[in-house]
Amino acid sequence: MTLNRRSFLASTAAATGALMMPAIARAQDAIRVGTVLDVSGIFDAYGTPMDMAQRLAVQEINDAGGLLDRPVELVSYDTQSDMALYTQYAQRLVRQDNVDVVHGGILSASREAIRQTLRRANTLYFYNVQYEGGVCDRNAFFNGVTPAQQAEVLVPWAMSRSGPRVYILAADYNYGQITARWLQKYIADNDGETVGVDFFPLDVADFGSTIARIQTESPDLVIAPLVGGAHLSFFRQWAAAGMNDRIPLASTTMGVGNEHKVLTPEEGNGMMVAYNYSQELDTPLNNAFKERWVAAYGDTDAIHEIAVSHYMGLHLWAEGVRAAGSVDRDAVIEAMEGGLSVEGPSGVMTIDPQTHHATLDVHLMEVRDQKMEVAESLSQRPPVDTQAVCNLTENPDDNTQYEIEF
Amino acid sequence: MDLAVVILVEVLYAIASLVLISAGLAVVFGMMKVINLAHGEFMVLGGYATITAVGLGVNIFVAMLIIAPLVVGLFGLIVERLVFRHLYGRMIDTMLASWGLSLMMIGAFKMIFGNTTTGVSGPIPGFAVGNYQINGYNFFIIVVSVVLLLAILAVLRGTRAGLVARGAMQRADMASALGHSPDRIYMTTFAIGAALSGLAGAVLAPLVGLVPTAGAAFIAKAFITVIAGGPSLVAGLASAAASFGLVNQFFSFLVSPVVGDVALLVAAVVLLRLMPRGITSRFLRGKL
Amino acid sequence: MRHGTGRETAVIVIAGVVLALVMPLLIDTHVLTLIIAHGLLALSLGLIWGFGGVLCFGQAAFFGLGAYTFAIAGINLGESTVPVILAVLVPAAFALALGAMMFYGRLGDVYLAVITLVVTLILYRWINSTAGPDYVIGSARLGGYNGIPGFPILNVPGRPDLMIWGETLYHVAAATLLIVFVLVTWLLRSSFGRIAVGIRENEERVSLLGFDIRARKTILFAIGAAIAGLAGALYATWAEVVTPSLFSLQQSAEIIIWCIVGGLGTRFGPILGASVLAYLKFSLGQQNLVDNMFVLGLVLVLFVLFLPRGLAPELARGWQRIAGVQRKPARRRRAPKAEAHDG
Amino acid sequence: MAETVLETDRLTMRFGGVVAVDTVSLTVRARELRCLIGPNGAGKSTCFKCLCGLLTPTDGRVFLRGQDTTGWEPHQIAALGVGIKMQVSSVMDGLSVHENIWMAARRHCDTDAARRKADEVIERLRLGAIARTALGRLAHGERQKVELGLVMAADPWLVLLDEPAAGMTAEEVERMGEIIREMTQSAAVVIVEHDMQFIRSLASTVTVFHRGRVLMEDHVDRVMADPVVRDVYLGKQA
Repeated sequence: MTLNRRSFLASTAAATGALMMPAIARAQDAIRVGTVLDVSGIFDAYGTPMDMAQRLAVQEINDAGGLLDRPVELVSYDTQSDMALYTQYAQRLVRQDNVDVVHGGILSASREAIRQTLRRANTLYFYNVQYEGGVCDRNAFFNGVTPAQQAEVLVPWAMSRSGPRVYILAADYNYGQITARWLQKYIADNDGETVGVDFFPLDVADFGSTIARIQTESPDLVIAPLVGGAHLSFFRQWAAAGMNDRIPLASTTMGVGNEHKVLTPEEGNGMMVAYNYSQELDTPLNNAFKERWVAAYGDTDAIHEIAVSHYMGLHLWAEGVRAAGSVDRDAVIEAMEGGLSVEGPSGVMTIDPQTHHATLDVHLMEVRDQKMEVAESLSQRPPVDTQAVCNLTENPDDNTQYEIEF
Repeated sequence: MDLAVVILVEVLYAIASLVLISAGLAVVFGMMKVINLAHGEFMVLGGYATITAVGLGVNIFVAMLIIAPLVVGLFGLIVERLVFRHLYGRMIDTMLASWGLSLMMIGAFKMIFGNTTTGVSGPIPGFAVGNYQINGYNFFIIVVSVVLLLAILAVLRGTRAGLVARGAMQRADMASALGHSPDRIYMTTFAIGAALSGLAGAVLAPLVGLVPTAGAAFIAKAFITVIAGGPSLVAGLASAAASFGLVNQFFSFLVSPVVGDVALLVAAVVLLRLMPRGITSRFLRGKL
Repeated sequence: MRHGTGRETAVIVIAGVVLALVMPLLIDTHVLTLIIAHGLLALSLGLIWGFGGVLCFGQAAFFGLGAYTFAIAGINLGESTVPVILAVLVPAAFALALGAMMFYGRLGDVYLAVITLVVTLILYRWINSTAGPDYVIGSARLGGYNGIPGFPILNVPGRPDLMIWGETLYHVAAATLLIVFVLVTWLLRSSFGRIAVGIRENEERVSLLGFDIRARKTILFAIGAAIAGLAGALYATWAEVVTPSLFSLQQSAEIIIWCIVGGLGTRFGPILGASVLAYLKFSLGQQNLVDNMFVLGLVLVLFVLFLPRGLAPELARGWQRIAGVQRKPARRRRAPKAEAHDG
Repeated sequence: MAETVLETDRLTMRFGGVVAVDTVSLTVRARELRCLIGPNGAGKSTCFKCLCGLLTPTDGRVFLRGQDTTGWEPHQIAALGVGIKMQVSSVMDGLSVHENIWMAARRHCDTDAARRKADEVIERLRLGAIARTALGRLAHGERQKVELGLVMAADPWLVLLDEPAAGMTAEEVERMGEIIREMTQSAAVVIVEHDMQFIRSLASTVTVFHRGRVLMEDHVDRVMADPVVRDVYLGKQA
């Protein structure tokens, strides 16, 4: 069979041969971790460091003797920033590669594309990226910050440093849409006023008319959950118009893909963000992590928050397997639901049994000279937004993404 | 009042950027009746040339206005010799080959420059109009595109090369009748078109983040502008850019940039349905 | 002639069934199903471009429309039979309207390309900006950039509980392609098909013979769209998600490349092109050595330069040399005629 | 007198400021053979294009068998039973002779009848040897002949030919004359022509165009003898 396939496409065999080999040909006893990440395409700034992080994590697990005395093997696919490829590769992971768990997905769109496929195939799924919250699915675990952990503290902090009138610019897909609604809620909760909301498809790169429109409303603060490479031009055009000296900016996404290192200090300085991780965190665990990263990749340039949360996600799962003594889906879920917790570069992360989301630290930060300076740290924030709508202990068959309603 | 000025500047900027985006394509299409679908990637190449040059310490204006057009013009010359000269007279094949080239260039950009958004910062500070801040770079783009149009006009009107070019635009055999080999005219035209694309990409680079796939956003707009402009090069370019720029900005301000883009596209369909051979086939006939 | 058609149909059916049974030994059926959906899509453009001379830069629009219709109708109806029919009819109706607008407007080749490209872009832009909660059709959220996941996949007609997927889906897909292929063969053998080829060869002459080329081109365009829509439905049930990228220019470009590589003016060529390139793309997606766009682009340039008639005619010629069969020479792809001078 | 099959009423065609056809009124009767002649730019070809629907006249009307066809599409006019051949040879290059002629016949009869009709036309035009050859491979004269075949296969009652003899050998021209005379057994034939030799051999009624207007209309022999015609047209040729 392998031979046939090779002769069918001899030219690509060298590159793809290994992937075509039937499962039996590989190490019998390896535990197989499947991942789907955008390592190329417009979201590769997010995906490539995540890919580096997962390799580091797997290497660490194997160096420590593997899991249950078995080595861990990574089966990774590059989804090329194409949402259609996610289901394609997810199906391949469960049908052909027979992986024990799937980690991955970056944009919320990609998560929703594969979550159902994995649920149907009874394959455990970890989504390790900050997102808009509200997904209630016993087959899946989430360790990224959600609006109640991030926006709830970012909004009052940013408003206290600017003023009550806020303009929102969001990416036009489920993340941006839902996050914008959360932002509006928190603005209202803090006696502020939302003076405008605009949504931008991910390929919009010309914000000239938008910048003029914002000025007609003269807000005190602009919050911009913009996503991807094209949206980066907003920050650049904003600075080019001289706006960064006039109206402060906050964002729930800026910097996740190391955007603050692409922008010049003049363009980026003063932007307010809130994340679970900053390279500037001076903790022994973070310093050790950065050392291991440097040993593997030379420098720390690529590290960003979702790379770290992806790394943490893998360790969370590994801890779950150790606790369960098995890679069996139900056994691992039960073990994880026992309030499992790990400590890593971004602090302590504990699984909330009710929602399968994580309780974690959040840091309020300001961009300064291409770095994220921590202004204030808030420890162990639970995912209260999802807790309000989702209870997997009572309703284990739930399979919805709840959206905030006004 | 201040807002009116701001909007006027944005509208002029939109028109100017359409002129810039389309000029290279228009020259090649006008002279050779070839649609170069790699035009967008030529622009991106211009952008990368600028960023690389600035990274090497070159003054940004030198990089944008001199280095980028030279690099892309040279590149155009090479691919014309390697690929397109074998395909003249086979219009659809030329289009397809240029499409292939565009895909190759995207792939090459990814392999060379990576897929991360890069860019340079605008060299001109923003300034205030009453209570509003405007991106000062907008004016630079408006100036560049006006100069560009005037330059094309001057070359077509005032030089011997322009005369030959006008002849070739009317009829392909006219140029050879004037004693010029069409082969050389095509080669030169293609290189000049490529250089103009490179210039456009370079000048827009500080405004728009550059990714390998950024060309796709340009080619569609350029394509539409050139076709809707019709047979006259300068008049067509200016009139089509003005119509679309106006429609685009009107809806961008009124609703959102996305609706502005869609309105531009709808306007193109309506316009081509009403004037199937472009604006200058009905108005401004016989102008350059 | 009728007799000949019957024999040809028999040959196609036998060859198709054999191929459908042999291929799973070489390639996984999951991948094969995708290749079939792409093959069907390639056939749709191969029909209107290769035989009708209509170069549509937006065939992906009909593909996407079919896929979205299937998904949206499926969510609203809870089964898949009516959605499949709608996935064929909606793109066809859309093409009928668009085609009538273009062909009755006497638009030339380049202008046709622009309009189809622009319409595709409009659809793409629009569908891409429907992420908000207000964009619903019945009970289906359009979802914007996210697309629509979780719609009912193909089921046995009348039995929404009996899903068709995996191996079975492959067999259904293969049968669909075979049936469409036979129908296309019959269409091309019919007077309508032969006159369509005449229109490709010389539009003005055919119109001077008394045939309404505008109506005929519009109908052919709609038939192509119907096939593309069916391919869209097949793709949707396979991928279990539909996203705006189905409408993208990239997708349209790929369809055109499939036709060029496979060979225009043949029925089998575009399917062959789609199979080879779809498989290549799928394989290239799993390595990081060479960028797959680069490879696709290189393939296109090389084919235009050195093999402009595509693979199928060359393979046929090779076969003839081996078998010593004498057949009509394959035709070269025609460059479009100079546009009629306007007054 | 035979029925009128073609009539124009003050047909006028302007391009910008130029009047290419100026109030031309023509009448052609059934089975008549009529030549339209005149120097270059006299308006005969423009008039021809107005007749077959390729141009819509600015003013005036065209009637075919009493039906007002002004502004009709070419295919609608052809569908009435009008056979048209343009000046530049226009055939379906990629298709064989038989396929070309079959298509012409297919408009008014079913597939099988069209095939028989094509066989018959090929026989009449003595094209049997090349019936399966693609038009793109044929010589100019043969292509012209096939184009006549396209006209014949449609069983027309009116035939419009634009310079049918252009670029043919003397032998071919002679054969062309025979075919045209044969056509007049069942149809009126209107020919736009330059070649005086050919027109003389056809011995028909001639309409002379000059500066968009009809200068004279009479039998070819009398037209040739007319001093005015000689002056504006033949004089320059000689």
